[in-house]
Amino acid sequence: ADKVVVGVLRFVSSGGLFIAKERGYFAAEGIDLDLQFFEAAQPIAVAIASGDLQFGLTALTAGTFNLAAKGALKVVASQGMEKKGVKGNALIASNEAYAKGFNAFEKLPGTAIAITQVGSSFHYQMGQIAAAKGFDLAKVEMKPLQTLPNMMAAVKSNQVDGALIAPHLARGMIDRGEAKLIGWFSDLAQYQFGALFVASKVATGNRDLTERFVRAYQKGMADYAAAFMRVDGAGERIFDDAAKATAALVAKHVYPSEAAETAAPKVFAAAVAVDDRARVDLADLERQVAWMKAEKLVGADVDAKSFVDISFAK
Amino acid sequence: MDLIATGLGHAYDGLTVLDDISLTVASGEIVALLGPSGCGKSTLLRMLGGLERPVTGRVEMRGAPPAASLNPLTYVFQDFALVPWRTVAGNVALPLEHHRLGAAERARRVAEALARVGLSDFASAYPRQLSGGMKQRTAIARAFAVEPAVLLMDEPLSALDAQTRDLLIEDLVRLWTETRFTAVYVTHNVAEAVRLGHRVVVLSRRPGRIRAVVEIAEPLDRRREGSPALGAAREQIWELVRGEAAAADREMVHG
Amino acid sequence: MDLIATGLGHAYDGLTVLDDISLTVASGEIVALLGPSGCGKSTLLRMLGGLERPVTGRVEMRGAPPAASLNPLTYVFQDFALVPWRTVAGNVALPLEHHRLGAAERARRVAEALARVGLSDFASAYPRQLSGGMKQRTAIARAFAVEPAVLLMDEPLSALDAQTRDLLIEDLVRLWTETRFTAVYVTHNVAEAVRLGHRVVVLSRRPGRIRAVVEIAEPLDRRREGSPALGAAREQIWELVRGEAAAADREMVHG
Amino acid sequence: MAEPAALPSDAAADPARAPASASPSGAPIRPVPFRGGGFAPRSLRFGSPATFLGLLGLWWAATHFGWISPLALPKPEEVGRAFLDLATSGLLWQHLAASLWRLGLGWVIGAAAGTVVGFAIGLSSLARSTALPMVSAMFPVPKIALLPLFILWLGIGEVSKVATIAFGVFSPMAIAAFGGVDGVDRNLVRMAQSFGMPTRAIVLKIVLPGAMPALLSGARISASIGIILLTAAEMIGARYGIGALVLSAGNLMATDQLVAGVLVLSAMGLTVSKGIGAIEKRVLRWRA
Amino acid sequence: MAEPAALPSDAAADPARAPASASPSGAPIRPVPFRGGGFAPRSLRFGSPATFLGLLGLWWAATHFGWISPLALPKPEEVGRAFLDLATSGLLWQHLAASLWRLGLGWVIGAAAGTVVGFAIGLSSLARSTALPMVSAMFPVPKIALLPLFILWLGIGEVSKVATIAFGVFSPMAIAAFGGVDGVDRNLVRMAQSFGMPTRAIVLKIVLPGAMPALLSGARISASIGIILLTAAEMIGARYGIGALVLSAGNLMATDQLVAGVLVLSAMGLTVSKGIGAIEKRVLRWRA
Ligand SMILES: Nc1ncnc2c1ncn2[C@@H]1O[C@H](COP(=O)(O)OP(=O)(O)OP(=O)(O)O)[C@@H](O)[C@H]1O
Ligand SMILES: Nc1ncnc2c1ncn2[C@@H]1O[C@H](COP(=O)(O)OP(=O)(O)OP(=O)(O)O)[C@@H](O)[C@H]1O
Ligand SMILES: [Mg+2]
Ligand SMILES: [Mg+2]
Repeated sequence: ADKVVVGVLRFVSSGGLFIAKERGYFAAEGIDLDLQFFEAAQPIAVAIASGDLQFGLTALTAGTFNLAAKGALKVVASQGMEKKGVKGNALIASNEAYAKGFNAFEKLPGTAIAITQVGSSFHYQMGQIAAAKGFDLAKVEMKPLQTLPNMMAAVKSNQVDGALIAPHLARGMIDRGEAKLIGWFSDLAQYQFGALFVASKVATGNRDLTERFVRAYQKGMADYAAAFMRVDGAGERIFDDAAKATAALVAKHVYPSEAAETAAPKVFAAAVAVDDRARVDLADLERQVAWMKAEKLVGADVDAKSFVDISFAK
Repeated sequence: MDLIATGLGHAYDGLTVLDDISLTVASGEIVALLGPSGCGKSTLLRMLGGLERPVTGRVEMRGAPPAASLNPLTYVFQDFALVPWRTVAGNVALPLEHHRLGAAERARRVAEALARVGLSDFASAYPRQLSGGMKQRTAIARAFAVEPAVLLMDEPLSALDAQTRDLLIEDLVRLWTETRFTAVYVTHNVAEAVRLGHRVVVLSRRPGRIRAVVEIAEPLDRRREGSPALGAAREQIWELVRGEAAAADREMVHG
Repeated sequence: MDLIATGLGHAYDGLTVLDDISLTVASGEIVALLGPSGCGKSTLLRMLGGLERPVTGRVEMRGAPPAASLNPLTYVFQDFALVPWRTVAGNVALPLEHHRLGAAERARRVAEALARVGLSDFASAYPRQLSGGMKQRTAIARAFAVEPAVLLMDEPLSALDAQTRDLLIEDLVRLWTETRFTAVYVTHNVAEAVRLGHRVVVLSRRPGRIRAVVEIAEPLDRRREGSPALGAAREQIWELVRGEAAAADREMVHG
Repeated sequence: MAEPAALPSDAAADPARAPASASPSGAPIRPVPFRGGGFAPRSLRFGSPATFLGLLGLWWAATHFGWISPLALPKPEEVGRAFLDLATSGLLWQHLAASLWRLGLGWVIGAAAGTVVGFAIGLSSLARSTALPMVSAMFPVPKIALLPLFILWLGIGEVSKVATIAFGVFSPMAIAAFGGVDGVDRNLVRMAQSFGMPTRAIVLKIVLPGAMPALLSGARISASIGIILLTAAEMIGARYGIGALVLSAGNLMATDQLVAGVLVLSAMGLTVSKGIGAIEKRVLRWRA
Repeated sequence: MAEPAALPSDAAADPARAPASASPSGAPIRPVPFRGGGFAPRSLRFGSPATFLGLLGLWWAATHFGWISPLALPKPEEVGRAFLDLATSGLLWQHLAASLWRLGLGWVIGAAAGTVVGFAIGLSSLARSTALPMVSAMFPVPKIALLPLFILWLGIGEVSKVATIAFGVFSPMAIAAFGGVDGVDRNLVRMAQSFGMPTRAIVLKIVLPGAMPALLSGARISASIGIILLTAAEMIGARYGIGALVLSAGNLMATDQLVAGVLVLSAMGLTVSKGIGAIEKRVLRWRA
């Protein structure tokens, strides 16, 4: 079997990969998969560029675009996405700001909003919100706080007016009364925020391996979609035993020190939308690159077409 | 003002250094303290000046110090103890600064003290620019600036070379003739003790005890190299210290 | 082996320190170099020993050094220059270690040198545990261990107190009587020069020039405190150095 | 010799003796006041355990009486429990082993390189003119900022982690070694030269031991810096390591684990410092 | 007095003079070999600019001839362009102003606190027994690890940034001050006491100036550490600041900006070091 190292974060959005590994889809393709966990998205892309990893599953950020544009890595499949009807990232307001009238997307100008990092997917999403609501993004003060817990802490203690944050965290805070919901990003726009990257050397030099890898990954993503994306009449997702079993597989990697009973519901709650065949939306990526170019977050010579290869995931 | 020590003794961590020293320094008198290295001369001087608490015995002053005296018991240290970041004048001014003197009075005292030791031209020199003799003269000027009642001098000349030392001894004799200061003069140089002391107190090897007190009647300003009285005293003292010195020199310093 | 200096001169950054020094040190002779502080005595000694390159003139050796000599020109430093992290024996062994000697021969030399200065019992003491006299004796033992042809001694006793110094002078006289070593002995102590020198070379104040050479015929081991020949030489030299010393002492060190 | 020689004027034992010019014996007598002492602080025997116990008490009180919100600081017993969990699950030892290995290797490499470069700076004009400005320029460069470059150059494996530590240790060690060499008594060097000792022997037998105190104090500082950098180094793809533990605890806002990890790091620092103290005592036995 | 006195044996000027026991005058004459010198390196005049130019050349060659992949290290001219872009857009000055302000304030607070605590440790047994172990325990604590706690305690505003720097500067400064006070010549203190100087005056006039060299070298080191911590401090919610610039350049993988920012930090370090050197020259004029 081919030994393959893949870099990944302990996020539910990487669930497709975990399911594929647990259900032996990779083994079936003759791949001996070694998961290498990271604390942040960025180093995964860097590690692919440096040759430590052959594959990586991580967010699309200005940093990864810049790296990809230098020819070191290629995007061959998609990961999570924001999709109408599935609750993804949420804009929340701190209680204090909410009380002062920050209660809608339109009130964003003049506020200070926590994001993780400059050029991150949160940053891009703020740009999309600005575009959808027709205000100038420069009127929002972006506070890069590096990590999601930092963002939560800042909102809780009213040090920022609000934050764009992952759905399960947003729900928890709202339930505990630590923040107020402004709205879901997926109500405004749709986009792919993560992808499967592969080192250029592997994609071109070992096309066969890449194809087998993507095939296995696609199977996992299909299982993911089947387990977590089914909705009932009211538009609420269905959490049945099958979903629970799949969630338990994902939970093994996302919450390694927790029991399946408590972790599985958390996984289900945090599940984001995916494309069930992990296809890449090239037009979407081109839009992302264009916006980042305009914000001077990526170089003028970056072109999505040069690093996206849609021939693997069809 | 007289300085009176009674039954003084001292020990460091159980090591007895001095034992039962009783001594009176009369006003206007120079007492030379002579003894081998490590016999406790410095310790004794520190106790006399209140810098060290005696383990046994006591040190007292009899009579009032002169009114002008800012610091009745004043040291002159072996290593000069000049503050390297102050000029000569700054060093002399240092012990005056915490007294309520007018700036003019302070300047006057500094200038006078420097003039007395012939360093007026070097008032703004830093210690590192001075020769050893000049450094020691600065230290002496500093001591005189506070108008001491008793000068406590701990081997004040031992860091200097022989010629310079000779010159400074003459300076000290001249100063004593002018001002009749009182002093305890620690040394382990027999010639120096005999040249400067009205009385020479000879201490034994550690633990230091008074082995003998030699009185030298000849007036300070009339003492000469070859004089027979001095020669006799020197011989007598030399005999007393010689054996002790040889033994002390062969001792290993533990610790 | 003789040491011959011809027309030596030296300057530091344009400051002339020594001027036209010509001097021959014959085998078995002790030449005392006397002069006020800063006149260039140490500089001259360094040039004699090849530690400083003369600006003018040259230094040469005539005749072969004894075969057993590991280091023909050997220093004894004023500050002892003992390596503090080595014991007494280790310090004496230091200059032997880079020569091809057997371990036994090295140990023999160390033991012999220590015995010669009476420090055999202190072989494993560290320098900090020694008195000043013992430190200097260690340094002398180290110098003798390499069987020097010429000893270059830079004020070897000036860091010691008077009594200890006296004891070491006697040691040196005894050693010379036994081994007849050759030496240049720098000092600014007239008594020392007169006690130890076959000839005393008196240097002037900076820039150092030879002012006079005084030859003392009396054999070293017969010289006594009161002897008239010594007294005359001392008086004569004292006259020569006195004025210079006073002037040198009043000089400020610039830099 | 032990008895005082009977000399004509041996009257010092009589405190009442009053020479001609002395003050009248009826004058008032005052003791000489004590004005010395002080300026020689000592470490009290139980000072440091007492301090730590006191701090612990304060911490306990602050968290139990609500002076500090439980969000801002976990209770001591929570931290203790987190620590015990780590210790009993064996995770602590895995973390510790991984960190100690990285720290040890990185420190040895960085300290060795720093010492060599520091010696070169201290001994050669060429090195002083070239390496010294480089070392000074490198010192203030933040190692976390270079992490992306380190990953590109050295990958995400142990190499980049060890390199981060080595790089951070290098500058302070080089500066300490250079200062130590500069401080070696040049008289000793001249002495060695006067005995015709070859340069190699002078460097090994005079300069190296002479610079040893400075090297040891450099080791002390650079070990602290190495421990600080452990966290930075373990930001990248480290599964085990105290730094990784602390980081992930921070990410999860598990303040009990976070504080436990920080205390472990601090204890590591104190241990290393004690260890160097012991080495100092042995190696610098010749001092005081 | 300038002429040599005519004395009977004034024959030293005659090198051929040969006393009885001397070697035969026909014996071979050899010059005394020179064996001194060395061990006194100096900074060559153009050493440091030459080094930096040499490094620049190497960098240029490495990136232009493909010895290093463009991914791993940008070309010098790219870095230059990034720097110029920053400078001409005025962003550089905004970043620099923000950082200098934080650094200055944090350093002053940390250094002042460290100096005071260091003096206390150096002067009082109580402080030595309590504060010294605390300072030693605090030194190796990684400040980045504490960032989450700092946010909770002090928020994401300027306070937590300044505190991070101050906290990091505190320990090395305290240790330097303590060492400086410990190193003050106790003889000078005894001298001051012997003149009856009050303790306050002794601390101000003897201990403080005596510890000044150590304080200045502590300032040098702690300024470097402060600059290193700038990046850690600006990880959180900083829009401007060289550290924030470097971090976001790292996030964007804009290696040209990253290297430009790192060079700015390094230049800051060199500038501060030069500045302290100038202060040293003035304040320590009394030395050598
Ligand atoms: N602070 C101290 N702590 C412990 N022992 C001390 C202290 N000061 C001096 N001693 C010891 O006490 C003894 C006497 O010391 P002291 O300095 O009084 O002698 P001294 O006669 O002045 O010697 P010297 O001629 O060398 O100056 C010595 O053995 C010394 O080692
Ligand atoms: N390395 C040096 N660089 C510059 N000047 C020096 C150096 N060494 C000595 N000097 C100067 O040269 C002069 C002579 O110095 P030297 O040490 O030879 O005198 P000395 O006669 O040995 O004095 P002392 O009796 O004080 O030892 C002095 O003015 C001294 O300041
Ligand atoms: Mg003494
Ligand atoms: Mg000299």
